[in-house]
Amino acid sequence: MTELLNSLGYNHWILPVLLGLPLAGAVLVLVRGWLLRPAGATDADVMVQTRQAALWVFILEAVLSLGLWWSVNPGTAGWTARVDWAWIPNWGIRFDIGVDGIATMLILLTTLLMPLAVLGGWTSIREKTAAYYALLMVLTTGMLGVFMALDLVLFYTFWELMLVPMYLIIGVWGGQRRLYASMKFFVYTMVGSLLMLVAIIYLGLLLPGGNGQPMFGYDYILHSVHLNSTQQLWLFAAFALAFMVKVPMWPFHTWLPDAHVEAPTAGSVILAAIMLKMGTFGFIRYALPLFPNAAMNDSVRALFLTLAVIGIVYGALVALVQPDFKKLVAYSSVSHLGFVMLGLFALTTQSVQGALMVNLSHGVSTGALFLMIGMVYERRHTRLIADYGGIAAVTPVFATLLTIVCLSSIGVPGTNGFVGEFLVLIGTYRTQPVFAIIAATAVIFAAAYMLWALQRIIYNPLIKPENKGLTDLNRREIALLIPLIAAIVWMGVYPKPVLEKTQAAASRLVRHVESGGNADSGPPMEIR
Amino acid sequence: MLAESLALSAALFAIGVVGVLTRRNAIIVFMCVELMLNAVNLSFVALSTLYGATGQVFVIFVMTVAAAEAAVGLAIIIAIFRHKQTVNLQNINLLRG
Amino acid sequence: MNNAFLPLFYTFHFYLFGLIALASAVLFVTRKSPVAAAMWLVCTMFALAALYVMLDAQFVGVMQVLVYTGAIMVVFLFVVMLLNLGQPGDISDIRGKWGRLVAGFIGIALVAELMALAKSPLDLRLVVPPVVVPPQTGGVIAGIAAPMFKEYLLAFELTSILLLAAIMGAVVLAKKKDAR
Amino acid sequence: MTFDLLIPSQLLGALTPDIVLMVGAMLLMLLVAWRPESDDHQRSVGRASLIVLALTIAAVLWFAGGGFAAGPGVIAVDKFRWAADIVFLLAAMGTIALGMDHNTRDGVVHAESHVLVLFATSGMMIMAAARDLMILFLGLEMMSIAVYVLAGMNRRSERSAEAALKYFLLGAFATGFLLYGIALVYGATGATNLSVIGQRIMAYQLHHTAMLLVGVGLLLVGFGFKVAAVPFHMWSPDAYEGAPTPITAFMASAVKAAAFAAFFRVWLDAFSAIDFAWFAPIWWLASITMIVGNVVALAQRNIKRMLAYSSIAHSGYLLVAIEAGTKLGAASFLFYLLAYTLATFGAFAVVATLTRNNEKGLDLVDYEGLWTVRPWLAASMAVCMLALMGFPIFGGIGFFAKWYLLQAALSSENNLIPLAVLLVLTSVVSAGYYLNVVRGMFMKPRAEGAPVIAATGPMTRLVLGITIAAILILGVFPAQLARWTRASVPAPPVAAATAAGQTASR
Repeated sequence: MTELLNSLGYNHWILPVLLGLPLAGAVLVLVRGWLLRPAGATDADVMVQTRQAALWVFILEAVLSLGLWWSVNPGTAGWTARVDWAWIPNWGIRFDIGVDGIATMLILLTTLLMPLAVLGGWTSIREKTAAYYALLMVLTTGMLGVFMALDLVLFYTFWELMLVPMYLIIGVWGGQRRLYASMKFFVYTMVGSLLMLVAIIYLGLLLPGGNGQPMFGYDYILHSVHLNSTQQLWLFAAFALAFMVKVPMWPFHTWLPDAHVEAPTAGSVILAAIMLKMGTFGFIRYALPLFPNAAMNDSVRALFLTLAVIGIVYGALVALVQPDFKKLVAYSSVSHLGFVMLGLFALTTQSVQGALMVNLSHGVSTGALFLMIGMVYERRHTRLIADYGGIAAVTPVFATLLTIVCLSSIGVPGTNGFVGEFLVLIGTYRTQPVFAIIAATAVIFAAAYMLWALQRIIYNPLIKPENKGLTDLNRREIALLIPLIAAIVWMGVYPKPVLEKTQAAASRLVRHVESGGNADSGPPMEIR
Repeated sequence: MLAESLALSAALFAIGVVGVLTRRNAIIVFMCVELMLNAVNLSFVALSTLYGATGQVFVIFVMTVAAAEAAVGLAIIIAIFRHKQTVNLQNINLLRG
Repeated sequence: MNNAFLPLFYTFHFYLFGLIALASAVLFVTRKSPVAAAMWLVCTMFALAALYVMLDAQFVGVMQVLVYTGAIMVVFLFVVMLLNLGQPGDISDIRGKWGRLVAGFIGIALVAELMALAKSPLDLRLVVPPVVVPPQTGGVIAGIAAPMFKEYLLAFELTSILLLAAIMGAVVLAKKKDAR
Repeated sequence: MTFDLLIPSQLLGALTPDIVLMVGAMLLMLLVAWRPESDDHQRSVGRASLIVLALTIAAVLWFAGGGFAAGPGVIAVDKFRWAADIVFLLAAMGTIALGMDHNTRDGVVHAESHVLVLFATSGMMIMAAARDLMILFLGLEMMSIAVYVLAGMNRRSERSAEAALKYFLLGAFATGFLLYGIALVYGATGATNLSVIGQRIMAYQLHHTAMLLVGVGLLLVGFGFKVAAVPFHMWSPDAYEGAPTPITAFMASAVKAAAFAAFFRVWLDAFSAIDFAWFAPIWWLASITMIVGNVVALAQRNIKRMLAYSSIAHSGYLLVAIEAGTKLGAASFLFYLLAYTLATFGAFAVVATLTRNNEKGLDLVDYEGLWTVRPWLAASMAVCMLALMGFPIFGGIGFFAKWYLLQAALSSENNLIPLAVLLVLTSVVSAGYYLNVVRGMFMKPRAEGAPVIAATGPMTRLVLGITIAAILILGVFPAQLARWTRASVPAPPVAAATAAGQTASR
């Protein structure tokens, strides 16, 4: 496989193509559905055409991206598929993209989830469809760009690029309180990221390159900029704020339940499964390695570990009392992402790998949960747990699949959720036993809220007459859930390949941070 | 006499400023602006005893500008009078602020 | 200032006209009636013209009388008459207490700041060397004409464009309302 | 080549683009009077004005391309001037194009407005060129007087007349301060030429002369009024609201740009030696302007007033560039000026399309659900809002403008980090009102009694299309523009040291 890809020059074109394809798709959809709309075409015609076009674009994207799996060499930690073009030479900004094992996994998660997200909103989006699918595609470019960028300004550009499509998706196609939720989402994210912008510029100016111009290349800043501890603390704070909002860590999480609940199905799926990963990815790629002294500072570390544990427990407890199933899942995300942060700041190879694993499995299982909520919501137009009950009798397939997904979200052994959380707890216990123990108790809460919800939705006796007429999942819905179920089982039973691919990058991160940024373990610096 | 002239000019300028800030009649406000310009002219003339006739040239330019402003300003005042039958700024409050 | 013969006479008149200018300026801003205010402003301008003459700027003094009092203020009075604004209106045209307080404060601050300058030109003479005025051959006006048509030729030409634009603007604005 | 500005013919040569515009404006004055008022006539004068402006742009580009410089004298011949000229001329072209449609739609037939825009623009070009406070003053007045009239151009509208009156009175008041400042600076240094002032401050150690400092203070107040910095901003919301919308666009873009260009040159050329005196005042001016502009904009319900306060806030951002005071500051200043001009212009172009007779269609409520009826206008407005907010990609060039500004602020020797952070935080506040428009347009339904929107005029479409395309394209490929602005910093006169001392003072 590797030879085949090499013979195609896969690594040389794949990343720009992955970024460009959705953009081209967006233009196509807009032109077809809006600009050059054939005379006499009704909204319904446009809907059918655009959603098919969008689906094909995303499937093509997913197929193309699969090759990345083989392009990551398990042994080495450097950038693969690197493309480095000049963008704004005067300002030292380059269009520099590349991936390592960590980014590859997240990119694959994104590209594979996007077709499913489109299928999830297949019939529920009926208005302004052209714009909707165009925005989804632009959003995809933004998300992939964040994972690929190796230039800080480019990273920032993609980071903000995601914001507008998501804002509009929530605000235009969202639920009742969509205006409030979208605004909150936007402002929270923006407050964090603008301070990061100041920090990025400051970093770039610290050690200007050859002719007095700033440099924003990631490798360059990682290896050539030496910061004293005060600078590190301030810059770390600016970066960390942006990422903490996105993760979201307690107490910056309040935008998340609103945004998740109000967003349409595809929006919730993308938000939970992919966009939340940007925050943790930001810590892994930027905040930790760039400012190792600040990150290793005892009080900073204690602060983050505490916040992570608070997030884990708080998210689980609040989820326990939610009457709205979507909100319950949203709060469970706060809890799960707490595990990721715990693993990252515990900073052992095991815990970091666990964190990466939780990242991925949370993407899969929460994505599946939101898709399934969307499916019943379309039938019953309610998300309140109390409105359901006993629907296993009328919708056996749905009930079975929901059970599997819930179990994976709880982290039952044999599902993907277990592997990650277990690794995090084991890894954390070695350096931070107290935090590990507190976090472990939260796993029990997780079982409690999920199982209780599950019971109230599908297993209690079927008494509500409205629920008797529920139809089971149709073929499209089953088809779109099967890959997710497969991933849940595969990652739970045989996680080795995934762990292998990320191991080198994870251990490099740990060595780099522990040595205060001096270990010569980073990716090879390119001399240009 | 230079110092005295500059002091007088400063005083006249300040009177003009206070006038602009306290009066509400558009024409009188405008006349206060003219007083400010006159004060500046006095400074220029006084300074011309120090630096030569260039200061006086400036005065000529300022006068030209004042004349042009007067033409336009009074035309504007006439235009607003047509609408409102008054030139009192108190009554001219369609626009807030 | 070749006033060696009559320093006292000169000084007396300088202060006299200065006081007239100041007093009529104060009277000008305090008058209610626009006509009275305009007349006091004219008085200030005349006093200034006299001061210009005493400061060896005879040409500017003449222009002051011709342009300011003779043209600009006449136009002001013309507009006042045209709009029949001779009488003070029903509504007070002086701002309220707060407005006056703020204005007074700004005014005092300005005066204090600007008065502080009055001292400085005395030191200034020592700092920036005064320009030695070459003996004039063409009378008073030649001294002004030289910079105006050499160094400030561009400024002079610009004033013509400025006046052109102003005339056009004034005509456009003062025309009758457009018919609907 | 190098122009010797003391020779009239060479001075004329150095002013070629300005003369093209002035002569064109005068010829068009004749053309206006040639035929009775009618809509056709108005449009043909407009087209002729566009041609004159295009010729001027050609001349400016030709000069900018050649390696021209100038000796000491009253005007500068440098890239800064040409870059600023391009901004003014583009804004003027947009204004006239918008004005043609606006006049047609509201039935205002006079063609004079186009010519007055030309006169105002030539005043701006003089301001950008001026290296002498007196020339600067005359350029400023040429611009101001024409714009006073333009603000009151709609003779049927009471608001228009009021806007003209307020703008005029405050403008004349500001002129008084500016002029007194010039007089005092002249008194302290014996010169009005910017580079000579700078040299004399150094040569005679005038740093702490009271007269100079007070003069600089008064100049600062005067410029503060002209660029609408808080607390000298109170005229601008009223003037912006009342003026005919194309003129508002002109005021918010070109007029402000011109005032800033002159401000920048004066401060950099003449007063860089006494930065200790103005550093703190401008620091405060910038921060108060950013805070007040952005916070008050949040409370506005009228779109023109909102944009007016937003433009006040942007004055605050531009003051940061002046505060940086470096070559990088100049480059970022020009870059920002262009970005801001494009975005503001685009926004006002949309507003002009939706306005009826300067009165209807100005509330934010009237923009709700715009997407459902006029998707292109809504999308254009959204781009402009995001650009003003400084958002990457969707806001196009707006992001890089802010980015460059921050870069200049952070790399300045003076400690501007707090100012940069404040800039960023106030930008977050600005999201509140910019996004409010976007939210209204895209996420709310069209109200029942919302005004019916007339067809967008052909010229407006063209202007909007070009503006939005420029914002977006430059937002992805800003490299060339960055290079140009970097090269376009104010340059000192050639061989200034030898001759300037004697010539410029008299």
